Amino acid sequence: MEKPVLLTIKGLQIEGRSGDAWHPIVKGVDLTLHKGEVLGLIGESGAGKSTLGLAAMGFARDGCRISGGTIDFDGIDLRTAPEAKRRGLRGKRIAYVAQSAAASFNPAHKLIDQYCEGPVVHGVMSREKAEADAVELYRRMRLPNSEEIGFRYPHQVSGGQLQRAMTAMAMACRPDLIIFDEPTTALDVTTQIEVLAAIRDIVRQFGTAAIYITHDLAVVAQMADRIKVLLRGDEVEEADTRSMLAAPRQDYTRSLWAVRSFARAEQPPATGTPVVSVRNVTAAYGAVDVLKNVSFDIHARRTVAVVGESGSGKSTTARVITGLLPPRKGEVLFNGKVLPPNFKARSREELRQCQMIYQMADTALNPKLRLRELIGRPAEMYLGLRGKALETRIRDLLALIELEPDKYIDRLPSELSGGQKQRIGIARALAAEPQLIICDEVTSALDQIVQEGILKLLNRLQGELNLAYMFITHDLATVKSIADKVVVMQHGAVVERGPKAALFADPKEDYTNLLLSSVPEMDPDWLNRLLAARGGHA
Amino acid sequence: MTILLSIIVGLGLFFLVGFAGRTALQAAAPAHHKPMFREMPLTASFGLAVILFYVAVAILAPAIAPFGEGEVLGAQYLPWAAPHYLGTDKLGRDMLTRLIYGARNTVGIAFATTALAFVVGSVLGIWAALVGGRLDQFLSRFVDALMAIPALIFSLLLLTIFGTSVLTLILVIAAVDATRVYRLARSVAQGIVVMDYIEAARLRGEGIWRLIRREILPNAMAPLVAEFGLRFCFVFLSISALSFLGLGIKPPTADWGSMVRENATLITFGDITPLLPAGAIALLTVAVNFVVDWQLHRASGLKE
Amino acid sequence: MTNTKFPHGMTRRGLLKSGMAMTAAGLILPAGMARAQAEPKRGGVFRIGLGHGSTTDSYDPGLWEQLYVQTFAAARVNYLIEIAADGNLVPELAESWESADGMTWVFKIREGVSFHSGKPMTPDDVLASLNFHRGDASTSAVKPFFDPVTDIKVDGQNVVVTLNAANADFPYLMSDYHLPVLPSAEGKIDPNTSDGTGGYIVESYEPGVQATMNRNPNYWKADRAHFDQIIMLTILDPAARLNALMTGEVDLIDQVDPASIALLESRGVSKILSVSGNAHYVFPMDARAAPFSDNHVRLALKYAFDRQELVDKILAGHGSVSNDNPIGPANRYFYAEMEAKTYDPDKAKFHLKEAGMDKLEVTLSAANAAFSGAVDAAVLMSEKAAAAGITINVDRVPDDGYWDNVWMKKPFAASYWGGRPVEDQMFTTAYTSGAEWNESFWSNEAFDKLLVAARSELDDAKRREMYQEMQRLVSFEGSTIIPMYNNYVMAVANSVGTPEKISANWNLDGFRAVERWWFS
Amino acid sequence: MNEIWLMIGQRLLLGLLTLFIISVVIFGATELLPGDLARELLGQSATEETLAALREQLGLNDPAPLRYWNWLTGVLQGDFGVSMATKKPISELVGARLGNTLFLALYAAALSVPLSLLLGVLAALWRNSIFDRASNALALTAISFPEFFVAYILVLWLAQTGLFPSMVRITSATTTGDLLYSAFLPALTLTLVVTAHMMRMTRAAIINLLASPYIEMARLKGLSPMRVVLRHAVPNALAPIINVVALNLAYLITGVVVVEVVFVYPGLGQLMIDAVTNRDIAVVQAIALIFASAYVLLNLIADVLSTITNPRLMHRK
Repeated sequence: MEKPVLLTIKGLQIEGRSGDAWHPIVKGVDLTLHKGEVLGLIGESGAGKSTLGLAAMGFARDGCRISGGTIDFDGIDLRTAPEAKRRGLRGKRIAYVAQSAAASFNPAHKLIDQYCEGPVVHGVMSREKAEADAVELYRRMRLPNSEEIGFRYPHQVSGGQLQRAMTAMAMACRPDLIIFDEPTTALDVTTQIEVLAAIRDIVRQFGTAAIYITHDLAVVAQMADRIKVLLRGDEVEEADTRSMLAAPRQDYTRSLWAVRSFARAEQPPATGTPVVSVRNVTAAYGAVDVLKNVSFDIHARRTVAVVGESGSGKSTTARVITGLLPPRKGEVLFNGKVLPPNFKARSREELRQCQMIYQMADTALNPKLRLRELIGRPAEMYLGLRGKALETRIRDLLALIELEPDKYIDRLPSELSGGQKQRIGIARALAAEPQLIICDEVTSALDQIVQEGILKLLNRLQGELNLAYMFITHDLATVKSIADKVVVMQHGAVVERGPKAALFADPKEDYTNLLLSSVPEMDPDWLNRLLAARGGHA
Repeated sequence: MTILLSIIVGLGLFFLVGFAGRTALQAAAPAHHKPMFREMPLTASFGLAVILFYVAVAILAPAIAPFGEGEVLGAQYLPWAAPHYLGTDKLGRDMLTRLIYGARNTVGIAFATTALAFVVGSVLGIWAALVGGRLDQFLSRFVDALMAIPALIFSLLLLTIFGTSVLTLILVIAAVDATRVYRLARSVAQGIVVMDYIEAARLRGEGIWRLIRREILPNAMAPLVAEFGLRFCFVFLSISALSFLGLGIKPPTADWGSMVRENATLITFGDITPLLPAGAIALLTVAVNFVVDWQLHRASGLKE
Repeated sequence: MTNTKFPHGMTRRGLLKSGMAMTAAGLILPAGMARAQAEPKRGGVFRIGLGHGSTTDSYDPGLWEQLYVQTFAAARVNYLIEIAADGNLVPELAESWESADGMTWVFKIREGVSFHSGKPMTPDDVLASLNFHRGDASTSAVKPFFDPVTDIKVDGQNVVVTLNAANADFPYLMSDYHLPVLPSAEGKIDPNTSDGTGGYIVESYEPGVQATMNRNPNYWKADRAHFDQIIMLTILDPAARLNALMTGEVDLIDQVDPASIALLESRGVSKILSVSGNAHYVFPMDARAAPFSDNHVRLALKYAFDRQELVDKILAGHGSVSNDNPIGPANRYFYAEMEAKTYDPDKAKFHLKEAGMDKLEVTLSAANAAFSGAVDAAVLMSEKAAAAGITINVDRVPDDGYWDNVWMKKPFAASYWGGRPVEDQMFTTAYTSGAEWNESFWSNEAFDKLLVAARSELDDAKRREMYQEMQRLVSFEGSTIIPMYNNYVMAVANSVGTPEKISANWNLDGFRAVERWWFS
Repeated sequence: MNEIWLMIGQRLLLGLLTLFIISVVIFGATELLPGDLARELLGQSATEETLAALREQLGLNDPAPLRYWNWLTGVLQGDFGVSMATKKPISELVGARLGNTLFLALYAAALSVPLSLLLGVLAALWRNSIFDRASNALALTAISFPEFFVAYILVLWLAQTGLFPSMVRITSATTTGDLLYSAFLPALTLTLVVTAHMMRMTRAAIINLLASPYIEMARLKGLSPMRVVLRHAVPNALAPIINVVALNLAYLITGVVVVEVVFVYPGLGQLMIDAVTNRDIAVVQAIALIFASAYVLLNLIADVLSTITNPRLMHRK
């Protein structure tokens, strides 16, 4: 039985402005959503999914405009309706849950004040009633201390809880439609499960229709009734979830399904002096120990993945190795020699040997420098290259990271895509000709297909240049692809370590097990099974 | 009625100059800059046109001024009539000539002063933010102390001690201004030094000077430029306020700040002569800030 | 802004406050311009806005030095002798004075005069008031006056002053504004008292801001002090003073900016009082060193600028051309017929050639602290001198510290002298060899001899001849450029009445506007 | 809360350090000025003998470090000394003037702060509109005229027409009402001078936040633009706004010499110029310290307010 149609979008076109030119972001997409139905919108960055999601509210971000098509929400044409009318719908009949709850809650107001604002402004209920309602919804969202959590400020609440509070807030006026814009992307895997379960339950309880936007196929598989795949503003295909997963019709969809094909061949155990040896390191920020007795080795031509959730101390370990945070106890050896704990005391040669690639290429590359200088500077500084030799080296490096030198050498970072920026980060590290490269979540900010390319590139370079990698990540798929050895960290300590295959096959520690089992799988029933296995909900 | 009329005329001129400026700039700009000028708002093209006009006047002053800078030509306070199109000042010098030379002297001095204040203030401010610790504490306390002394009184003390040549004037105003720039530069740089690329540069073993010059300064330019626009104009006001206290630029050098002061009493009688140099300052202030606002807008737009 | 050196002495004061005030003396109307006035009328609140006054002003008569405190004093206190509007000495607290030999002076003190406190004024008060300025420990500015005084004593109702040498002009000294009669106790005055025998009693005083005084009901002068109340305000900014007068906040302002005189007059809300005196602006050149040691160089400079232009532009006509003559038209022996110097580049060139040069470059230091418009005057001179092959570089120096750092330190600078009624004083103070304030360091033997001789010459005609010769010497051989005499320019509300003759001795009717003027 | 007290304590100590530096700088600068108090008091008529007597009496013959030390120990015991020129206690000399200065500063602040916040918020709300551009251009024009010139123009328009007095006279009989009337023009002049800066900063601070996700969230909740700006942007823009307001208030206290002169307003600025002129170091020092304290305190208050209005600093996790 077909439920009544709630939202119909036809031939929607949205344009964005760059300078004084308008270029298309969404190029004529159709969409139909029935009451109580959850539609998954999936695609890589730049696919136009968020823009499309906002258009369903009759909203276009600053610098964007809806240039064609119709948006019909329950008989109201959102394109032609006056702004006041659209405003009356937003928050009341159509609500929005943003990607980062931490950024989307106003830091200046308490959660419950922000909760009550919508119902009160829209005249749905009184302030008192809204407060009582908030507590009820918080409880249903399985927020701890649901009675008082609303009286906290956003910064006093953890990310997973905020995301649930935001979903509760979206529910405040019992809308007909909620737009979820990547609601779990910023969360750790173990937290993500709780939030996914809570969202799914409440949407079902109230029979709310939803558009669930994400780039993560495994997640959308758990949430959506139907899936629509977008690519650069165009629809690729749409089908119900199970048939889409079982038999994608388009090549592009299939390529999305197949991203995890790359896996690094098993390597024999490394021997000899490790390139870097972390020995019993304990480090502290102020009086609080954030690393407790951490030890591990990394050999040449080997990749050690350091895995853990946020706050586990993986990045701190990198800071100890680079000398940014001198340890309180313990030491770092490089090729068997003790390194000075503070980088300021290290020689230029010692600095050169250990290079770092950062998670956010946006903040890791000086936005005002051209690639020539970004990549050339380490070569100039460490290797003394000048003039022609330097130019040749920069071009070689660009070629090495598969960017066309003539086209890119004089560009600014802002003129590159995310994946290209990350490649520049790699080239900058390579320019120093180091022995060790620390990769700090280098693929987390990238689309899956781009991730794939980066991982392959890193793998190839390791073989060619005899590099040791320390790979910091929270993404176990990445670990599976590239690691030789895995170090699992929690609360500043090493929980478990071992060769990749052994550790994945037979985790010894509970935490490792929890971590591994929390990674969503491309099976619509995975979440149900997991929750059942864990005994009820998370 | 007069006010209404002058507003209408003013607006008309504004659009005229804006359009003409934009068209001319577009025509003159090198090919890859053309788009920048095409999308330029009217305010910015107006500002740019005015600034270019001032610069042209400043450079060509000896060629276009009808008389010599300090030349005494006749009776004082002659009315607006040929050959003295804007009349004469209290010594019988041609007002138009003084205004034209004033552009050269005032804009030159203001630019030198502001540039100096910015070089010193921003380098020290960024340095303090970068190094932190005791150096930061020391510099910041010292600057705080200097800022707590009223600028006018502080300038007065310094000028009385060191004399009032143009050089000391530039140095003193720059020193006072540099404290303000320092504070801004420091707070902007504090936001930048936590970026990964600064960490990367430090880990690379870059020296302080390179960090300041290549890594931080280019990224701190937007707010600094905005401040530059205002500070640049405040220099005229400082000179004017100092001439109120009997210091300032030495005669017979023409300078708008001092010219406002010299003729200020006349405004009491509704004579608009003092409005000429004051208006010249105001027009430049507005023009500079229009351009600065536009540049800021562009900078923030590109970031998104 | 003024500051005496000697009685009726030069007035000066270096400081930024003069810059703030943008002082401008000037003059439009001839002295004592005839004005049909009704008889003085009693009553009204007379509000005065002056471009002088500082928070450091005090009641201490030894430190009085500018128009505000001088006028404030004239309202509160009396002196032994008053200088009348016509320049003659008239009795005030001294009923009469006499001397047989010019060395012993007997002042008969008026009886029946009381201080504001009710205490009768006695010769002992006079003695203590004079003694305050005598002696090593005295901090009085006029201490040097009393150097020749060997003794002061009370003799009945008389006060007897003994000098170490004859001085026929001694009574002039006793009219000096530093020498009020103040109440004494045990032979000493309290220098910080507001008490006096004058026409007004101080109600409140905030130095540098305002003073309020009410009429002394027991004032001993029946025909003076016509106002019920006087309010004196310090208004340093010239535009603010003008505004205060035009908006009716005050009834009298001093130092009207010459540029505004005509505009102010056209408003018709007030009238300009312009009093010509002997005050003059000067540019002394250091005669000790080259190039000014050569009189031809000095003459070249004297012919190289346009005096009338300075009078027109710096004084807006409120003054008159001076022929490098410190003796003014109000003086008895003024040499009006002296060959006038006009702007004559050729003559200047001729004198340069005589000095063996074909061009000259000098630096003229000026600040408006020297006199209002000094910098502009220097600029005008510089402009005109160019035609004579003379380059005058105008060095505008800070007002603050001008009299300490520039005056008598730089070889060519701006300066100012108040007028004085007695030729001898002018010459003695600033033109005799080695005099402390001989600002040009000029030394001329003939001049020095003449000056001494003239002092004892009794034949008026001969004396006139001698003083005129001295004026010629200063003018044509002296080392001081004196381009103009400046008027005292005041503006008053139309309702203010003044006597027909306004004193040219000092500003504000010899400071006595407060007791001589009235509301008509 | 304890953290705030700790911060206040720390900042007060730093403030004392600042005051100390200032006293040294000012003392040094006044020492370097040509001339001295004795000469200024006596004027040019002074002979060396009289000067010597006066210098001895004033204690000017001691070496400079000793005089500074004497002054400092006096201040540390709460004794700011007497004005060397007038022999009056400095507290008495400065007291009334300080009151006047604070009155004018508060008056101008009461006019300018609400005005500039209002204009700033409206300009941010209607950004790039005619209103925005016009208020921006007007504000820039207002600040590009010298203060005294603004004052003269206001006098021409508002005083010569008889609406307001052209100067301020404060006597013991002056009531607050009188003062509000007679000090209107100086307060208005100052308002014109400081409003532009505060307005521009308010606008910038708000616009800076408008790209934040929580602002988009607020808009997506269906809130009106006014409510979005007032309730969601302004509370988060408070820190920079408070700081710029504090900076301008400090200016209103310390930087108004010119306005004082033009309107004959007996404030501290004029007193300080007089004291500098007369080399009355004790008075210069006292006023410099008052100005500096005002500056330090206002900055401190701004920081405390910024902290209090920022829940992240007020309510720790």
